[in-house]
Amino acid sequence: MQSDWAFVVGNLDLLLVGTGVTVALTAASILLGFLLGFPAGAVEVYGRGPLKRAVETAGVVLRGTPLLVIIILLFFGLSVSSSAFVTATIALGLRSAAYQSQIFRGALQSVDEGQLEAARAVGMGRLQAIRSVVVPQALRRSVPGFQNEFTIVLKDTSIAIVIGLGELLTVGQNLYQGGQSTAALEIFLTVSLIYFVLTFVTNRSLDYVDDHFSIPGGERA
Amino acid sequence: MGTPESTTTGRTIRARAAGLTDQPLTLLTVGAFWTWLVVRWTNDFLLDGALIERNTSFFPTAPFESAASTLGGLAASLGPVGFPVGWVAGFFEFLAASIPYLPPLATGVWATILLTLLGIALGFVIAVPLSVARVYGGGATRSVALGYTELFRGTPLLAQLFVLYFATPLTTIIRELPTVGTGFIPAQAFWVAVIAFTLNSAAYQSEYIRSALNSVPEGQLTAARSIGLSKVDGIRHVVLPQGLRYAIPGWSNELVYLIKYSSLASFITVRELFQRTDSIASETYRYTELFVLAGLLYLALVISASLLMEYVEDRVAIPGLGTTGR
Amino acid sequence: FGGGGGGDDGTTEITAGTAPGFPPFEMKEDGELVGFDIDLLEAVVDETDYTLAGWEEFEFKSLIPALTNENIDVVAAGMTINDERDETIDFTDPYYSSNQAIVVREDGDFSPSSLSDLSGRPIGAQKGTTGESTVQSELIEPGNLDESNYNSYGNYVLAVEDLQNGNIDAVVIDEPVAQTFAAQRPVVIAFTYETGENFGFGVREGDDEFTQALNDGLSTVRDGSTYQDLTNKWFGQQ
Amino acid sequence: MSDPLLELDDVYKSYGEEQVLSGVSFEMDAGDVDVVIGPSGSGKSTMLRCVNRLTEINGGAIYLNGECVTDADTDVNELRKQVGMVFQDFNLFAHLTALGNVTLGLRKVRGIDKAAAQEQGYEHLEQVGLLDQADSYPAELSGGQKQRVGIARALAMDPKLLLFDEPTSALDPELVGEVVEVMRDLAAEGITMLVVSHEMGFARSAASDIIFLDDGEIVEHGPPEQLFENPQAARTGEFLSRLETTHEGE
Amino acid sequence: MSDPLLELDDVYKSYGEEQVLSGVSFEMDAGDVDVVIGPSGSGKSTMLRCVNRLTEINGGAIYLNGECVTDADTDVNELRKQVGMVFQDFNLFAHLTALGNVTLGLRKVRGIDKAAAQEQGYEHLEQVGLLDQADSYPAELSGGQKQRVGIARALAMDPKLLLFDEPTSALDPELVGEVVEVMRDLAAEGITMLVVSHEMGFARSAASDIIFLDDGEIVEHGPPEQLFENPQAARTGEFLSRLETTHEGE
Ligand SMILES: Nc1ncnc2c1ncn2[C@@H]1O[C@H](COP(=O)(O)OP(=O)(O)OP(=O)(O)O)[C@@H](O)[C@H]1O
Ligand SMILES: Nc1ncnc2c1ncn2[C@@H]1O[C@H](COP(=O)(O)OP(=O)(O)OP(=O)(O)O)[C@@H](O)[C@H]1O
Ligand SMILES: [Mg+2]
Ligand SMILES: [Mg+2]
Repeated sequence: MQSDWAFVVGNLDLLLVGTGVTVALTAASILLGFLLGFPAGAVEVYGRGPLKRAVETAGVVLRGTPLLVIIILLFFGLSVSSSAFVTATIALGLRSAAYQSQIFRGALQSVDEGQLEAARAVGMGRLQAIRSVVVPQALRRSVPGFQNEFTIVLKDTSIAIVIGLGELLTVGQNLYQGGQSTAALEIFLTVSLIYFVLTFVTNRSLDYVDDHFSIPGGERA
Repeated sequence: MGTPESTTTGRTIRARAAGLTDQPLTLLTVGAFWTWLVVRWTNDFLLDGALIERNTSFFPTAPFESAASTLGGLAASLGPVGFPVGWVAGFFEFLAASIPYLPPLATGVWATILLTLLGIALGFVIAVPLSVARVYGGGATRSVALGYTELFRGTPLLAQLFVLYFATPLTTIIRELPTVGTGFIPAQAFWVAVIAFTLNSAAYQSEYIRSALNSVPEGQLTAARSIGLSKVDGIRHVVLPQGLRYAIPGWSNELVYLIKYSSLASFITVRELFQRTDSIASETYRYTELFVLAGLLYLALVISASLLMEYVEDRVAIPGLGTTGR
Repeated sequence: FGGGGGGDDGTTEITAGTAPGFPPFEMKEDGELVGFDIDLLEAVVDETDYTLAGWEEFEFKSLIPALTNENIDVVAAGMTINDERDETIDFTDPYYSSNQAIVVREDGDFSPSSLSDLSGRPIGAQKGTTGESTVQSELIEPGNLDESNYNSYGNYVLAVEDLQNGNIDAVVIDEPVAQTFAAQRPVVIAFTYETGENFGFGVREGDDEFTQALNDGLSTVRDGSTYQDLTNKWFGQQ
Repeated sequence: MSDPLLELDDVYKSYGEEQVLSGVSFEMDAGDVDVVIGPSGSGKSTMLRCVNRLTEINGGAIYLNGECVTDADTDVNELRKQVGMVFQDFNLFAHLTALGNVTLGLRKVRGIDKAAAQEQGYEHLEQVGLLDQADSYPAELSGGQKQRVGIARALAMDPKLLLFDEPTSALDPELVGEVVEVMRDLAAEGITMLVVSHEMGFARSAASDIIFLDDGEIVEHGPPEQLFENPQAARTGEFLSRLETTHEGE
Repeated sequence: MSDPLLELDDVYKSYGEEQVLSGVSFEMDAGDVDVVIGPSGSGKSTMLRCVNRLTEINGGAIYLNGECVTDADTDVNELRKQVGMVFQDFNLFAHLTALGNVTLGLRKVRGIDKAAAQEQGYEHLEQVGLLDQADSYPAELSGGQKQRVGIARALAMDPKLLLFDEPTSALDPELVGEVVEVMRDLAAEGITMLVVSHEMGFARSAASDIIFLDDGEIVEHGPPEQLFENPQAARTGEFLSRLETTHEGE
């Protein structure tokens, strides 16, 4: 036991490198997911016709397909990029976009219709009304859903090993699979702790941001 | 956090997939899928291979192979304009290649379904008190519930599986229980996975239910108390029946997630759909066909779950309550 | 750029792929990729006109897709030459012969001496390895072992862990790997099963020039002292 | 002389720093209908909520039938069976039909079996003229109908005292009539009611007493004729005249 | 003779099968204050919404200042700058302060720079007596204050015509007075208003004309004295008497 923990501590630098990859991959994927997911959510609420249907269908397919299949198809099938990091970002980002679109769709829909109507009544165009009145309110309401999504993406980054990207969990597994040590349990606990700290710190920070931007006297944030 | 709007946020995959379920073709496909599964399971598990030998597909491959080669020839003879025919030929080729793998995958689907259903159902049993504790509990119960949720959401499911399977005596205990690992009752690894999914899913489900409970107007409990119901009874007879209905959409998402995350159980040797696919693929190297096939089976399960939840939602719908609104 | 190996001019760079976690063939030590395969391939490539640009790590099962997809040009991962794999990719000449070892608990009362003794016992192997194929072809297919008694693991370490926990009674793994474990853990090799299986480097189908170059390099290395040195280094002290 | 049905004795109530009720005392006999009026924030709702202990008081005491209900060891659920409450925004149980709303308390609180509870439920729905809507869900009812279900729900527990908190202010002008009518009928049947309301029509025709609450104190308390025609306190007259300007029908 | 400011000419409107407006025609001159009354569901809100094209009509035409506003090629945003609307349930922008609510239109629609917009914003808040609350968010305002912000928001766009849809029915009785006061002031300033409301006090004292709408048709249309004292149609008298019973102050 003693030496197993010592082994983990001795390899902490490696785990931290893996953590770096995990954090970078999560950040890039969440960002890509936001850049695609937010407009997609808006299209699902306010769009019509073929565009809306296309977005909805893409969403169902992306959400219904296991991430593993998406990532393998993108890397080995379509070969979108020779970089595993880029491919993993695209795969995680696309799938996250599909989920984020639903978070934002829900948030946009939860803004009272009267808000849009009142904005139109002062003479704003539809797009402008959505942008200046509905979106600022919806973004505040999407924080809880966004926290969930962040948690999920963070942990799903470990799937990137199928295309050779060694992030936190893989680095951890490599440690005990190297035959140097039997510290499998200790490694798993340490890796879990790192994930936990990442989740906890991020979600509390988001809570803080949420509080900071909450509307005085408004709904429970 | 967890205001009414996160309930609406929850209306996601299921609601969207419902768009697909309007189409009769989808219903037909799902119907065929389930007929095949049930016949397959009956044959393999109950009739001991009486209809057809285990591991032998119901469908012959020859017709598909010949269709594929005929169409392939046709596509070649059509030259550059033959590509649509070429696609069709490719499709038949895929079918011909997939058919032999269907029987073992059906067995994998059984484990996947069992794992998902047990995980979600048992998780629900824990999630309800957990969410009630979060919303109505005192300081201590609230912190315990919060700690539980953060712990199981903040650490990887893989690590939870690992710890339960390799680092606790669970397997030793479970494998001594009668009937475990005989017939269609899976072995200990499966039950450890059920425990892990239950504990993990309870954390996620409790969040969905919590935000639904929050969206029940406070006046409802006040009114319940004003006719003399105790707090617990008020929650039980007034708040929960409404909150759980609000929770259905978000909760359905969790069901869909669980179907897909059940594949992680392969890590501790559970022979569910993904494990079967993976092990056949590593033997035959037909990765593409097998993963596409598994993807389709997962999609069929997800759509079935959507249909089921849609039905449930309709059955328990009450005018003016919850999701039938905008 | 990792792909497109086997070019015409003599200095083409190639990328090798492996799957660490298979000691002593390939594993990570202090974050470094090390092992018999690693040293050997580097020695072999040194003898050719190619240069090794670097190593990519994959899951074992992703190696063949990565090779055919040109993410890598050669696989050095203790990969057994067999007919199924040969349909998809090509192999160099064998560079190592390994038999399967059947590993059991040191203090257990189960000490099989042949494959038929394994009937009715829960056993394990690593997914996608020769151990698994052996279990499939020698035990399950002839009906000597019920499929539900066979557990497939993502990695040997987990299989051995589960052996120690008592969930399985035996693990079928490559002999050198088994020796590593027997030295470290309370497990012993009950007997070895002669498969006569051979490890080869995997290369893309039709990449004949490159395959030839590797084969030439391999025989040069075997003829010199390098091969023996490496064997001593990685298998010697056990 | 018999005890009053309800007695508030120097009741104090504050929320944190804010003093909401400052020594409120009055009595009601069985069969009385008292109407509470007063500006927004004066503590009317708080006073009602103190009576059935939806909030706890900080000083003084409240007696129902001579028993102190504000003792810490009074069984609040027992108390609430005797004191029915009708809410401004109805608060009907959204997942239950009109009948379900009325019978829930009978079944879960009184433990009456389903059939008997339904029978009683129908009676109370009839009393408020809603037999036809027994199987409708709250969302399918108009505001006036919802409020009448709320009244039936309170009546079903056979309370000694009914509390109404602005039972008509969430209703369209046209629907107010419906509910006022039902309340007049209840008054005529001799049911004891404490009503927060600014429906002057109802107050004039049905109230035994009017209580004018301002800033947590009872400024004036007396029969409607006296209070409306001849208010004693300047503040009362001022408040009444402000109410009139906005509702100045014929 | 000069054109009327607003003219509805035989306007028809249906939702699917349901005919909501069946040939509504009337005119308003600049400076007029017309009050629309009528039972729930009679089409009052729908009529207002047709005027600023929050819904499209199915037949007839609406003219503002002699220009047809119901042509498909009329710029609706242009039209809405000229027609302000005050909503029953306020619909204030929840994420903006009172001042932000008033200035958003000025900045985004009129393109006025921030400082100038704020200056104008303060003026309009002063007009409704809310200068002190300029930095409060909607959730921090009372109902009456919210409604006054709604009015200031509409006024800020300097509209030719103000539409009010039951601007007081979501308010407490006492708060009604505040809002009615503001509307009376606007009427006195000569602002043209079309108001759906059952505030009889306001209708009597400020309306040029009363329009009684029933079942999508104008049953009666005339000055308040005539309509209240001497209604022509039986339906009007009946409706008015029903309104009175529930609001029978002195
Ligand atoms: N739960 C609470 N926490 C803190 N303050 C409260 C609470 N409930 C009421 N108050 C305060 O107590 C005072 C009296 O409130 P109450 O609701 O009793 O007034 P009211 O007379 O019913 O007014 P209205 O006519 O507007 O309903 C108000 O100033 C209010 O802000
Ligand atoms: N968007 C809509 N779709 C379908 N029907 C509608 C819609 N809006 C209103 N209606 C119907 O049109 C009719 C007139 O509604 P409207 O809101 O104009 O009535 P109103 O006179 O304003 O009533 P109230 O006094 O209750 O506000 C009603 O029968 C209503 O159900
Ligand atoms: Mg009140
Ligand atoms: Mg209306």
